[in-house]
Amino acid sequence: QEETIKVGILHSLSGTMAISETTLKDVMLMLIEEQNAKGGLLGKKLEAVVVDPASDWPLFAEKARELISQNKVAAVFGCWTSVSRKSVLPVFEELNSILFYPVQYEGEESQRNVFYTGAAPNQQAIPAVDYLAEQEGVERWVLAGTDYVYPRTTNKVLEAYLKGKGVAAEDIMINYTPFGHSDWQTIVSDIKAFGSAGKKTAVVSTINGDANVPFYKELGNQGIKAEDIPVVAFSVGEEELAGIDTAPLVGHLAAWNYFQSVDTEINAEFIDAWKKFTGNDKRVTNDPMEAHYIGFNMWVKAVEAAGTVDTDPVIDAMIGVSVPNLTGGYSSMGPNHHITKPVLIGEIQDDGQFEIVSQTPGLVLGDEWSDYLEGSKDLISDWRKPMSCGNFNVVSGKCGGAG
Amino acid sequence: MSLARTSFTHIVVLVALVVAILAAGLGLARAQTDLKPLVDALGTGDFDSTEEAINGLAASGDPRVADILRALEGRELYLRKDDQTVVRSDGKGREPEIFDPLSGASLGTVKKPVLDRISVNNKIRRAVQAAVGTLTLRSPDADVRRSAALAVLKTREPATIPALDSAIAAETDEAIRTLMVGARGAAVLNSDAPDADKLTAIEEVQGLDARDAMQILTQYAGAPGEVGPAAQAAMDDVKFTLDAWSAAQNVWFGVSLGSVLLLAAIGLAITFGVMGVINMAHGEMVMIGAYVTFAVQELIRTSMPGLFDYSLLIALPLAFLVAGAMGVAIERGIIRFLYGRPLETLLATWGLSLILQQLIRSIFGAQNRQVGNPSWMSGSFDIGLMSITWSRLWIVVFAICVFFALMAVLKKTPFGLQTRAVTANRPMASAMGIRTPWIDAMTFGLGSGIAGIAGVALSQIENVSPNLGQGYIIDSFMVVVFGGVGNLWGTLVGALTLGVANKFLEPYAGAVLGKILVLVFIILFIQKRPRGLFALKGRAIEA
Amino acid sequence: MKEIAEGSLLYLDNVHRAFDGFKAINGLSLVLAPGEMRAIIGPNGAGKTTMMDIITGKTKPDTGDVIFEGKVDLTRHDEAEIANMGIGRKFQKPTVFESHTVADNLELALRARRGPFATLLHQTTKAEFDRIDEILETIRLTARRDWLAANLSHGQKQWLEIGMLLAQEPRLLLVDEPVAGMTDDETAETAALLRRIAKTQSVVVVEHDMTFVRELGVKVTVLHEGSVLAEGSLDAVSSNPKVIEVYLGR
Amino acid sequence: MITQFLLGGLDRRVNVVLALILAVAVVVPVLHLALPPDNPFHVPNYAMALFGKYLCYALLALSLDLVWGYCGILSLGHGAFFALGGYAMGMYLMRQIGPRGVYGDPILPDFMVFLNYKELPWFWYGFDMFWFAALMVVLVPGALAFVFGWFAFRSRVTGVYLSIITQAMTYALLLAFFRNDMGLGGNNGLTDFKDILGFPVQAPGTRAALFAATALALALCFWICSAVTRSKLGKVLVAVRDAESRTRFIGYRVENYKLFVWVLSAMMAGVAGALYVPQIGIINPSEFDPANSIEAVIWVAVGGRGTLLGPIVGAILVNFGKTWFTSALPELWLFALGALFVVVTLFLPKGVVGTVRQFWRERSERKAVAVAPIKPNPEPEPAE
Amino acid sequence: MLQVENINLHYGAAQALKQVSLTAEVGKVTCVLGRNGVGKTSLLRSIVGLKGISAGSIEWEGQEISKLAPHDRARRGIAIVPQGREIFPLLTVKENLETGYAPIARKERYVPETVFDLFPVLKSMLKRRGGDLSGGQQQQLAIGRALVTRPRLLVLDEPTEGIQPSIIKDIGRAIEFLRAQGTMAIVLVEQYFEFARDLADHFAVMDRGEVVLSGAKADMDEQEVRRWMTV
Ligand SMILES: Nc1ncnc2c1ncn2[C@@H]1O[C@H](COP(=O)(O)OP(=O)(O)OP(=O)(O)O)[C@@H](O)[C@H]1O
Ligand SMILES: Nc1ncnc2c1ncn2[C@@H]1O[C@H](COP(=O)(O)OP(=O)(O)OP(=O)(O)O)[C@@H](O)[C@H]1O
Ligand SMILES: [Mg+2]
Ligand SMILES: [Mg+2]
Repeated sequence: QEETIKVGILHSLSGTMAISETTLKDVMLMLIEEQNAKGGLLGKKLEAVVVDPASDWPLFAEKARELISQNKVAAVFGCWTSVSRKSVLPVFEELNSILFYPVQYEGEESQRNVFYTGAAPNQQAIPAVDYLAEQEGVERWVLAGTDYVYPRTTNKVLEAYLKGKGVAAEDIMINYTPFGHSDWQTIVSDIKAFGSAGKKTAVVSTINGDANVPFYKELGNQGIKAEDIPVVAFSVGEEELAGIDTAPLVGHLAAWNYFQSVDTEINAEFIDAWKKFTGNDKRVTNDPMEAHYIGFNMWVKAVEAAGTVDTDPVIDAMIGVSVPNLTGGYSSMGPNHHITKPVLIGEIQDDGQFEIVSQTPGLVLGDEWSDYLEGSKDLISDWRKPMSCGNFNVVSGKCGGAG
Repeated sequence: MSLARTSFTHIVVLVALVVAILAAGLGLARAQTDLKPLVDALGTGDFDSTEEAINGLAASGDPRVADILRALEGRELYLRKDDQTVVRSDGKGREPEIFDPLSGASLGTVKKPVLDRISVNNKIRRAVQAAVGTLTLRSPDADVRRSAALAVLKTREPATIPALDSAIAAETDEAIRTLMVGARGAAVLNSDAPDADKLTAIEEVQGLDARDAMQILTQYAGAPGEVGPAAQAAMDDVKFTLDAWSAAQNVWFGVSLGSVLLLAAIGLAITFGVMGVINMAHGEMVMIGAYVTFAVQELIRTSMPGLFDYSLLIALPLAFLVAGAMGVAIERGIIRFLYGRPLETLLATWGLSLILQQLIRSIFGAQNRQVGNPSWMSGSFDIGLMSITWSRLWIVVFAICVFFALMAVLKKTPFGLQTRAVTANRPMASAMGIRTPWIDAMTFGLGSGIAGIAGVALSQIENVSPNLGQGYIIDSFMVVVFGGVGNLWGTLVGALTLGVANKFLEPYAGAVLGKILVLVFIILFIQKRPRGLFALKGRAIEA
Repeated sequence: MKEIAEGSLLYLDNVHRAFDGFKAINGLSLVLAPGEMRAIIGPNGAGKTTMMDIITGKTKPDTGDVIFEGKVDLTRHDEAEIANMGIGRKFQKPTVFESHTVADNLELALRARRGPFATLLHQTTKAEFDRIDEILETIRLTARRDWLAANLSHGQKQWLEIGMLLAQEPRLLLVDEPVAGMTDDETAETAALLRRIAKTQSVVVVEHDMTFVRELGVKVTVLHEGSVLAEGSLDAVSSNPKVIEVYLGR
Repeated sequence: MITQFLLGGLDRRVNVVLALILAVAVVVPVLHLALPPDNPFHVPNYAMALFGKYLCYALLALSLDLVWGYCGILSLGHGAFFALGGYAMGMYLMRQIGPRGVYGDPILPDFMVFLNYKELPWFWYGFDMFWFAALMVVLVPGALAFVFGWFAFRSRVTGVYLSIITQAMTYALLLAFFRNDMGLGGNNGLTDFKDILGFPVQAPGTRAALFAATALALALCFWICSAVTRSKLGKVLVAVRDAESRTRFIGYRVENYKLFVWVLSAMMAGVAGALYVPQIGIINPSEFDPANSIEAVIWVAVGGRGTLLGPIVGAILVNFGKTWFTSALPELWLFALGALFVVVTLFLPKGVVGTVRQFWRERSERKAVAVAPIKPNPEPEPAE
Repeated sequence: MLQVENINLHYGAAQALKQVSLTAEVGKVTCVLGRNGVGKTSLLRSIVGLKGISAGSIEWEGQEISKLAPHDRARRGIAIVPQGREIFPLLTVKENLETGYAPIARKERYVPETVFDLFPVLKSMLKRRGGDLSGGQQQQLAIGRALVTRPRLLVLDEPTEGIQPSIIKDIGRAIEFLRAQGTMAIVLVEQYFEFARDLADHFAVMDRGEVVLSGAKADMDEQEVRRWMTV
């Protein structure tokens, strides 16, 4: 039998996260297929090893271990939720392998074995808030999120940021809901009430996953128009919108690093390939898919540069690798294992797509340690030798955090 | 499409007419300014310059402006890159036909890349609506006037006062008139009119609905002179009304949440409450109902779009039949071997629920599916300050209808009697001549079928995904048990109680803590009434 | 009043209990002397079982006194406490522990300390074994010793329940229809057994079988609609026209 | 007295199982540590972690079976005790990180630094000491179980009502632990452990030791359970399961009995959770998820409720199935697992162990009775 | 006519009936006697179908019924008054009676007056739940319920258990009345010997799962029967 290079795919295909993660599994299969069509890697074919961690965090760790030590994969592309990433981290560290993590997250992490291809808060939240303040003249803010770490952190960063810009405490309302919250009547009506204090109000939503559909349905039904109280979301993309009738939601916003509506040649190709691969004309693309696209290409390039799939040389080779992203530029891997991306802000249209209303002029590098948080503002990460440190303290000049 | 088009042009013509009359009536026979540069300015530059151009266009008072602005909002305006002029087009095809936005004359076709759509964001949309609002304040159509007045109210632009004045004078509809007067008041408050005028304005604003009034007044509560205290006093008046309504609103939210819980639980009240099957696949029956709705809508969308408003009515019986048939199959295939071993039904139905979820995932994919609201289920209406969404209202009505229909079946028909007999003592019922297998299958089918129609209703407010059922299974069990197993009234009262309790806790404790408190409440309540709200008492139970 | 209570083993005075307005026990008074055996008869639905429910704490009376040994107010105690005071009961519908063997059913009933830790560390003694054997002999289930109680026939369960009652060695036995479903011979034997027991313990027997009641040869109380209709020897009460009308029939 | 009681739990079958578990406790770690990786008998790192997890689940299932199988209390919230034990251990492990966290704070765990905690919340005190944490591993679940059981059993909440409020309990805890305000790491939970008792958690030696400890704990609990269920108390429990009110009428205070096993079982679940955490490397609120507790119930049902070996077999079997199916049939595994559950209920009504046991019993009975069995009953049995 | 021939019945591995045969004629009362646990109830269960037999045949009105489900047998006019009453506890007395409507034609769906004549107490308790009744009342209800199905074969398992003497007499009269109608075959299991003797046309005495004695009443030696009943 021909020798292959194995690539692990660690995305939930069942359970609550399957809604989001199955697509990522498919896109990985597509990318691998395309790479093989181009002749594989280092003269060998790539082989995808798919497992189902079933939205179950301990199972993620178990499956990661299995992929690395049983299947001997060269790298793993996977995880969505923060906790799933946290649960596999020790495994990747112990067994020294590579994980590509494609989803926007709360930051505050930089690990040698992980490459973060999704957005850090500075690549999504802050530009979005800036846009609303400048373009829409928003003065009053509702920070609504699901009660877990990503929204909590993002809201913390935003709160600090907004207060820094002179927003009064009573003009910020923070609201948390449980996972899978489905009855949004009260909260939407609270938002309505909060928005009727005469100042222009906007909602910054870090509501997660499934809860978005009933939330937007309720918004639509209670007649909250984007012109009155715009909602900007960080977890709502084309895939989520596919489940909603967007006609009443036109004008609500989302901030991402990629939209399907991005008008570039390379994106059009990607979309065509995707539709062909899935055999479904209606399938949409979204930001985490682009993240995998970038991550995978980066890995390919780094492997080619290193001439091997062994972990250590590849990790070293990754830094500085630069590949085209789908928005017409090049994304490159920073020494902190985060990548550079443009930040786009889009408004929902009635066809379920986003119209891009703002784009950062240049690329923004993901900031692993937020500048707006007390404990981390002095930290940086640089995995290049000789520093090789994920939490270097610029004040004390030592690796190993603030203390 | 063509229909919309005619009514659209209809309005536009009328609007133009009205604006002309308005202009004439004011004796401001304005010179026909050249609009072309302003129109072209819509397309050049950033959002700010577009907004400026909109305001310029609105100020011209030209009858054609409303039409052009609507085209802008509808994303039908393009910038022709080669000569930097703005044209109108539907943008369809590779070489769309373009029109002059002012005259409407065709300008032939161009290649798509030459056109650059003028993008619109919320700010632009707002500006357009305000501008169109001012221009359509005297439309003969009352609805148009109402939305125009609302749009103007939002702007609070002093510049709209003259237009409002003349509109108020001509207005015959009392409600719209109050709205316009309020809008005028808001604009006056926002202007640098003398305090005396502003004090009248405060009174005028109070005529608006309390929330709008509050929104406007809060801004002047701190104003210097007499205006501030007057605004403050007015706010205090309004506040009471607001509070009263918000309590009412809360009750409504509670009832509506309760009815969702009721719908989700009611099928379980049969399969679990009456039959004693710990039916973990109940949620999947709900999910199947939702997917039936999806399939029906999909079919309608592709083959007979005209029927879309009837999609739910078509889906209801289908969902009942599909889920019911599924239930019968499950009962015949599995459950019937497990009577007298209730705990094992838990194991088997759990397995089934896994299978059903995966089945749906394999057929329809893991992603959410879009189920639309028919027109009679979308939007909301107001009762006083309470806004009631149609979808919720229909769900409440529907839940209650289902409840009473089921009640009638179980209490008033031989079938109901036999069901209860079979559940109580299967061998004895059989010896009495009751066809137990048939009754079992039908009862389980009925419970499942009802879960299916609950799915139709839930598809209107929830996301239709393979996980839909999982989200409701725990709540459903809580409701049935809280109400008292085997008692349908208990399920009704239990669902409503939990719904209302939840909604009253939520504003104080927040959604998360509120939910925790409701759970703790259930635990404590069961200590007081170990057999649920509507506990059956007496020897009969211990026997 | 109280004086009577003092000398008595069981003392019920003017007890009432209604279920949804239906007066099941309606002014019932009854005094049982220590060491006495009493037969209670009365029509179906007269309240005999309900009376036992009240004595054993299963049902709380609406009003009235229920006093044990002249001092303990039974209405203030729960079933387990009452059982531990020495009141044992056989139910009308036999209830045994179906997944235990016949012997284990008896072992559980044997008089011993009832706390969780006491039972946890309990070691079955020789005396206990013997006692179980003896009871098995009495109830003629020696051959069924290791059968699961679930597999017994109706009548065998009746016997097992009687055996469990014996094992408890209570001071007061409440026996609800012990001979239902027994053959005439067994009935006679049960009567003899109860007479033997009554030498050391007090017994209240509810039964519809007049032959059996006659064999017991004790004072009879007739209950009707929740209160005492007549009291006296069997011959006396069975010639009471009222008793004949409502109970014995012609 | 105690030894006598414990010895009462031993008989041939129990001895065999105990010996087996103890053998696993010794042999597996030895095979892992002593043999070179290319030896066919070498137990790979991956398998060690996996088996360790299975054994923790087995212990959880065993504790659940003690209350459910022997006392008829169907707990749909046992995962809560497991998770609490796990959190207690997790807190110890967090404190052991010391200044090695990403922020390098010597006292505060990372998530606290990051959420701007100024000092350690009071309930974190003491967890830097192993003995304290070890105590808490049993005391916290035990105390919760005691309070919960004290009220519920006294109020005579039984059957599904009890099951559902246990579910409400774990659900409420799930929501509470999700909150970052709880001071226990919110959704991400406790993670990034370094040392346990001074040994690095990821070192093969530690792993082997943890594995052995888990097997030992399982053996010990198995032994205790066996002694409890064979004692007279065990018989009372079964009596309570069959006819609760009848048990009262012969003088047993049912609530005390229930409370006793309930608390005992919660403590065992806590131990399982505590052993689970260092081997998995993370504890987060999803362990409180009602679905997890239901799954534990299912392990017991698959293995055979009311036997002590059953839950162990069931937990290992189902989880092994899960491990295997999720890799072999990642897109279809739910069909396989779901079908497994259905098939077990239909064809092995007493679970795997129960059915095997019944088979043996019937065989010996048949020999004893020596009456040729004739075809099985075509009609359903009357309800018992 | 009911003809039970050589049936065997097992509970698991234990055999409860061995080669049992029994006949019951229309218009006659057949009494089954025997000590505790000899298999009387088991025999009745096998007749109405609550327990399957492992060998032998059961014929009713000329047709083999041993394979039929209980409800199909009920449709052929077989009704049982079970031992232990088996009332539906949560159904009201009225509903308990109405469960008997299932196997009969629509126009017959009413409670025959004889039921209330026999057991007047039921009439006054129609709205009470069956499970709340006293033991004896339940027994009366169980008999009433069986009569609602207008049975042609009535099987009674110790119907006098727990019933007050006057009503036992009434039940005796009722059985006589039913027999006198000549449309019904009656199988009666009794321990109460006098009662059985007064009613029986035929006897069958069982011991350890076997019929040890059977025949018409005239041919029976009371002493012999009693001997089988003693321990
Ligand atoms: N929980 C209850 N709810 C309603 N009625 C009840 C309840 N318990 C008892 N009764 C009624 O109270 C009356 C007395 O019942 P009880 O069981 O004490 O009679 P009994 O004397 O034991 O009769 P039997 O000889 O038939 O056993 C009956 O009419 C019965 O229907
Ligand atoms: N469900 C069962 N499982 C196992 N064995 C049983 C079962 N029911 C009865 N038996 C056994 O079968 C035998 C016959 O029981 P059956 O109930 O027919 O006796 P019976 O003659 O009706 O006795 P009784 O007069 O006590 O009612 C008995 O020995 C009994 O132990
Ligand atoms: Mg009674
Ligand atoms: Mg019998």
